[in-house]
Amino acid sequence: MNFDDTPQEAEFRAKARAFLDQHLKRLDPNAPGGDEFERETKDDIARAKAWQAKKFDAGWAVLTWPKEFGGQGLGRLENVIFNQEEAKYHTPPPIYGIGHGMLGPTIMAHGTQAQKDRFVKEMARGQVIWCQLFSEPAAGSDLAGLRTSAVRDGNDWVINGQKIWSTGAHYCDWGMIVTRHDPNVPKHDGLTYFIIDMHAPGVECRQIKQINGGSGFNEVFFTNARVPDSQRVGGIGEGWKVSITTLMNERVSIGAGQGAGRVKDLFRLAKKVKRGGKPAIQDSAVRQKLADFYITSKGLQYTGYRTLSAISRGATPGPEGSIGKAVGAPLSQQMASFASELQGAAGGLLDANAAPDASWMEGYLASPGIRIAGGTDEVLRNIIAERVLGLPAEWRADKGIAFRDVPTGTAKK
Amino acid sequence: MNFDDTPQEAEFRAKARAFLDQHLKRLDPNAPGGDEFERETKDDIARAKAWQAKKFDAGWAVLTWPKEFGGQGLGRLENVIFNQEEAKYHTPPPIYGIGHGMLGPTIMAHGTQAQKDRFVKEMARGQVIWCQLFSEPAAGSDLAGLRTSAVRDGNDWVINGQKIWSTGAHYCDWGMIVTRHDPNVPKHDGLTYFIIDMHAPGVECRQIKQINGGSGFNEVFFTNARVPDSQRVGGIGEGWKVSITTLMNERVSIGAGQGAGRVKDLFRLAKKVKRGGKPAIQDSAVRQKLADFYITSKGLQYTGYRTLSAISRGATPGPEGSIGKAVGAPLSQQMASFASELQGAAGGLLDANAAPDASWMEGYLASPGIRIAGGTDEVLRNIIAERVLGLPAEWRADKGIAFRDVPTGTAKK
Amino acid sequence: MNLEFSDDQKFVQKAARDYLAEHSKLEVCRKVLESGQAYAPELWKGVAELGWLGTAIPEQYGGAGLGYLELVLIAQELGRALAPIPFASSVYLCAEAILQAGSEEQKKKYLPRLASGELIGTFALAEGAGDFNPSDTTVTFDGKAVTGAKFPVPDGGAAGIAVVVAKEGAGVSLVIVNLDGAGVLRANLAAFDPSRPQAKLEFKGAAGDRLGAAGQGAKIATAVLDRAAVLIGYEQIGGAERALDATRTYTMSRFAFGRPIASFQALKHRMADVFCKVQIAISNGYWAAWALSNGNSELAVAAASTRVSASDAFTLASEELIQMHGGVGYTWEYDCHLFYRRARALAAAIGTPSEWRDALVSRVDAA
Amino acid sequence: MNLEFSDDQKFVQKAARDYLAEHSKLEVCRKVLESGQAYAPELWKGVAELGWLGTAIPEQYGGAGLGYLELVLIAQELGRALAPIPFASSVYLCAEAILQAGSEEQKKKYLPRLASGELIGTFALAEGAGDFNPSDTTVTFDGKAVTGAKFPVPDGGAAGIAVVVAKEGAGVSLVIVNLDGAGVLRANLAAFDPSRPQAKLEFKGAAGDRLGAAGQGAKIATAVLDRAAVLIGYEQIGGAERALDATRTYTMSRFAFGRPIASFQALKHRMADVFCKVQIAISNGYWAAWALSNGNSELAVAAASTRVSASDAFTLASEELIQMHGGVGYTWEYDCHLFYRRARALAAAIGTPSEWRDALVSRVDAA
Repeated sequence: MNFDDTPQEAEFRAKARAFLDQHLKRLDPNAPGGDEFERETKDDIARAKAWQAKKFDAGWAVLTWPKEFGGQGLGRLENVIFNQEEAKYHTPPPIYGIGHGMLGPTIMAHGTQAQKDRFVKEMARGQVIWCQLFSEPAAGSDLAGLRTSAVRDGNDWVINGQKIWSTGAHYCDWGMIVTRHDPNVPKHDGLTYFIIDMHAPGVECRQIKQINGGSGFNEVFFTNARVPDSQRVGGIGEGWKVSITTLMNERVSIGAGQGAGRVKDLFRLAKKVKRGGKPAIQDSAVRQKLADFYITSKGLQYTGYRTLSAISRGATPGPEGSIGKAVGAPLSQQMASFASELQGAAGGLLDANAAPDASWMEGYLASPGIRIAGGTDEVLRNIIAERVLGLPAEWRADKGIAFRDVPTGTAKK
Repeated sequence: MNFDDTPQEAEFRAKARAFLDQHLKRLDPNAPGGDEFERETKDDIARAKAWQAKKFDAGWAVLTWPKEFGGQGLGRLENVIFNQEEAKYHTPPPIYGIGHGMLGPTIMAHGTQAQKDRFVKEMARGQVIWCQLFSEPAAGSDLAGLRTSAVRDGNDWVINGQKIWSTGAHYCDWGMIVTRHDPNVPKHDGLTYFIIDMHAPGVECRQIKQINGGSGFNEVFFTNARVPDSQRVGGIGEGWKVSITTLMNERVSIGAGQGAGRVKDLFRLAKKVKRGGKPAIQDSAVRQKLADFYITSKGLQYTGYRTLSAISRGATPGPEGSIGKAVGAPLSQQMASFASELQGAAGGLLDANAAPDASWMEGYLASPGIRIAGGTDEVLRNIIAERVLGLPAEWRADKGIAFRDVPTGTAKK
Repeated sequence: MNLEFSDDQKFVQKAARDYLAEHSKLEVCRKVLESGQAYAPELWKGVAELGWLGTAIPEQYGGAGLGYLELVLIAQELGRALAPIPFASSVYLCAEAILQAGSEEQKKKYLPRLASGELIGTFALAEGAGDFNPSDTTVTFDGKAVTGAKFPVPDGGAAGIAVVVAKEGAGVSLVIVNLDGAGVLRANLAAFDPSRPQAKLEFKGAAGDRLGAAGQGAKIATAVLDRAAVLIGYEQIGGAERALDATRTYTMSRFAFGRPIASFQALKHRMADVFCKVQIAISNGYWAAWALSNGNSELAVAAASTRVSASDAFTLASEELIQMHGGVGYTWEYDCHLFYRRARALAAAIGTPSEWRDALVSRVDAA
Repeated sequence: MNLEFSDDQKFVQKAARDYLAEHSKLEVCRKVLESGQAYAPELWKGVAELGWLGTAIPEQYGGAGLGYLELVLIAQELGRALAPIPFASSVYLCAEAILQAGSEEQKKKYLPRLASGELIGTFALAEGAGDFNPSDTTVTFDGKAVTGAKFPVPDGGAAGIAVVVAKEGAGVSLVIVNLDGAGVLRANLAAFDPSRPQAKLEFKGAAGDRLGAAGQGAKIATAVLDRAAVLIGYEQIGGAERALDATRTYTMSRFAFGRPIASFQALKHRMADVFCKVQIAISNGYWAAWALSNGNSELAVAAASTRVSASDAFTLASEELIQMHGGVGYTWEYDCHLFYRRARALAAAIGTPSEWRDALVSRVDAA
């Protein structure tokens, strides 16, 4: 049991910092972090690509990937150490999480050699960007209920339908999409997975405006978009199996991602604003809340580290990764709500000049998305209940029947 | 809109108080209430019977019942006013709630004229006491899953099986029991309801010791106990319909019963114990909790009054009555838990001489029972969701199949 | 005891609901939110013509001379409709302050114009962040002129007059300031709920007309805020009821795994919890409305109970509204965020729930 | 970074679990609870012979000279078994106090007998209700004798010695008192969890042997309580894990409406919430165990985090254990209440979670 770096880890951390110091400006540790809007300008994207190229060329990109695919063959631990250090600097917006965290590993696991050679190393250097095309208007938590169709036509597949919640699709070059090639079999059996060119004819992106004004997500429409069979990932009808790989990796990245959150900023705010004439941090009720937020955040951070520690010793990432988001997402809303109330009447503002820290109100507007995107609170609780605690699965109205016969309620509407 | 008594109500309240002053000793309003153990001694029962007879003879018993059945034909409002006043005096333990609140009304609604004449007025005067025989070890929240059998034999029915959670059965003279006369039809259709003599051969009570040391509940075993068909309430197979009448009345009495709880005592305790060197009531965190408890308690009290007010204007008691218990039961546990923690190390005691107010720790031991008895938190939320909000019912594995074929998991055990 | 509104009062509510269902659809709220308008002028004109603004103002001051039991029900419907108008600022706060403390002359001067809607009023209390105690004010009144800054001030951009909490000598007084007069600078602030705008008011020797006796400002302000807490509480209750109703409707029509998601027990139980919270708020609201309408001394406690329970109910209902909608609930296009914004805005107005909880304990303890 | 216990440490835990599964079945806890015994003597003898009492005591004082990473895992198993023995009082509190502050002579005199189990020790801190700050003590020590009353004192009936927090002149000192000596009156108190008895100790000039320097008592007490918070936290974690496991097992086998009740989503989600709370506690526990085992300064914060999260987890898990059992969970016959009692007893020991929350904020702020 050791929470500190081993000598090797410390050395690696120092090397990473040396590299980062060369290229980036350090953040002011006392400046509040704040939730960023998902608003990537063309310029942001260009800067992100430039930084990724620098990292790649210097051997600091996709550290956990095998060398043959442009990685460094390092463990998740080193990767986390590098991310911890990089987070202390001003960087361009992170736009590679999905490609490097989820899609690349999926191709490495299920792709053909040709696909690996063609796509993975290119993805690593990040001069082309990838998005995920999974959710649909009628298939959110029930992902396998998706309807976007793929019909075989010679050496191609013809894609029709609509995807939604595709992060960054509007600036992406490639996407990975799950489709339904056969509605006449039970829903999990009729799915097939492809790599698709986002610039191909018949592919159209429309950004979705979020309640916080951001628009990082897209609707993507497919109208007779053609994909060569050579871009099929996994066998026909194996789409669900391949998707699970993608999603498991999502869970790991998110699981590790959440954690300590913004508790420091909250303490800072509690010193700045007054309650009952004194700094709020001296108020007993405020202190009880601060303590709970601190303890839960620390607990999540170290829960993530425990998973990491196990993985770095060869364990395979399990459903425990869900805890980070199951607890962290609602926590982010509770903290933002509390921090807004701490600001009194100013908690009803989004005005950085009039409120002590408007980023909390921005955060309160952003937090509902955190509780929904990438697995809702409800889905994560189901995963913990069924896959960790082994409780019986929910009764299924759609089990063992042809997808086309699954009740949709559309008649009712 | 008027929260005060009308002149008529005020006059009635004064009359009630006058009567009570004659016969009872007033409670000290500043003495903490505390949760009573369900421990009715023979002597308690005798005193309760004597007091009930006094009330009956003076015209203050079962106020809402029709005069023909020994009541006064008054409204629920007057009844509540009398109960409010009676609660300010030292009284014997209340042992008539089930008979007068639930069973009497059931006989009045579904009984034969002969049954009404024979039983109801006698019940009103309270020299014989009645209990309810519904729940079974394998039929709690799923009451209709009960197995106690009733087999026709000439003019009698022969009862075999076990009931549980029968309040006061060990000192009761009569009981009302739901039985299964036919396991070959769907579960709700095979039930029949009887009045049974608790002193009859083949009826045996065993008190259940609760975690708080009390033992107000009983297991009741039936071994070839005979009930004449003349004591059947409602038709053969109408047992469920009749039971619903009983349970609806339960909900009303409980719904109105919960409410303001012990908030006053909690404020008193918060003045007595210290937090951070000052009386706890001056501690900001304590104050936030006190306020929430006060507000919820008041809200419950007035929610009960709203129902009452509607009923007194002719509305029929609806499922809204469930709110009182759905919120009040967990609230009682939260308050007891908080009050125990307020007492610091002494909160780990049940010692009235060493703790400022041990009744809160007694209450913490009693509160789990409140959350379970007479409808669990879960059942009440289902009722509100389905019967008030009209949300779809839970999928049913036992629907439309013969009771004997309903999965029980016993194979699994 | 009678815990019901009269048929006449229910009729007023029904009429209000019907009118708003037609003239204050959510598009109206959305339009103000997206356009940066100060409020919806047609709607304001409409409710003025219906006499709602003067519901509780005596007839001799141009009001309808109805009572607070009517006004709370109108408030509940305005809340249900998320009406984007300065009703709370002008009616619950400004007009109430003048009714409570105004001289005959002030009542004659202001109330008719507030009742007709030609004049919009507000109440300038807060001075930046944290909780705020009137006696901490840094704004000063020298008997003639007001100096200092107030923010955020609800509807401070649209209002023609503001009742300002200011130091006068050692004490605190309320002062009526003409916001269109000299020495007043206004700046709009970015509001969490742009359909209910907020502004910063800077007074540089602006002419002031004292409201009530000198040094009585804190006392009067407390009385005004208690009354506003009940009325705003009913707006929150109306908003919470509608949010729950919208959650119910959506989850019954949205299918996943071949079932309406409303059939999943976890969602059912949470909707039941929201329902209970709303009912608790309504019951406290009845109590407070009764105390308000007949000047009962229980108002102090009942108002605080309503303020807290209604804030909590609307906050929870609006959070669950988005959560149970899933992804679409997080889109600008869907209306969920209108409720989420309004819930936060109303909870931040006239003192936070935490402050009211603290006050409630003092009041119960004193009672 | 390595957030795992070593194989040797895991072996110690496995051995402890196996031993307790056989020798500390719940009947053993129930027997003490129902009989009014002070503790289970055979079990005490057993764990003493296995050397658990001296796990973290150096060999020269008769201990096993293992470390705190071993001791926390033993604590977790004792908590899982609801072991009815004065382990916490004697090992986490009394022995730790002497290890931290004792003179060589005191260590030689007491630690071997505490390690062998022939002597049971405890820590006398509380003086009645409310939170308790050592410097508020009304018990006095004049350099020779101790006077005043302490209650509740865990295992005060069974203990042979107590480390007493007392005023000495202007300051606070710790004093070792022989409870079998003259001038000590003991009275058993009715405990919420009779399997962990509580007593009142009255000192009437009882002979005292100062532990640590005069006036350093508060400082030493804080250090001792931090260490005990970690160890008791692991007992709470063990209890919470078992309560959740028992909830899971029962709800899978109990059928209603033709389904195991564990298939009802409301229960599933609540069990998931309990699981998350337990994991949060475990993760904080790892942090604190590491800090404790290598004397890291983060212990102050980590101990408070563990104390609060482990108390919350066990409380919730034991409440849900009863609730999801339904009626039978409320019977004396079923074992649910053993967990419910232990959870409350441990949350009430060594300062309430609220006090620790408050302390945590000061410590984080100072860090």
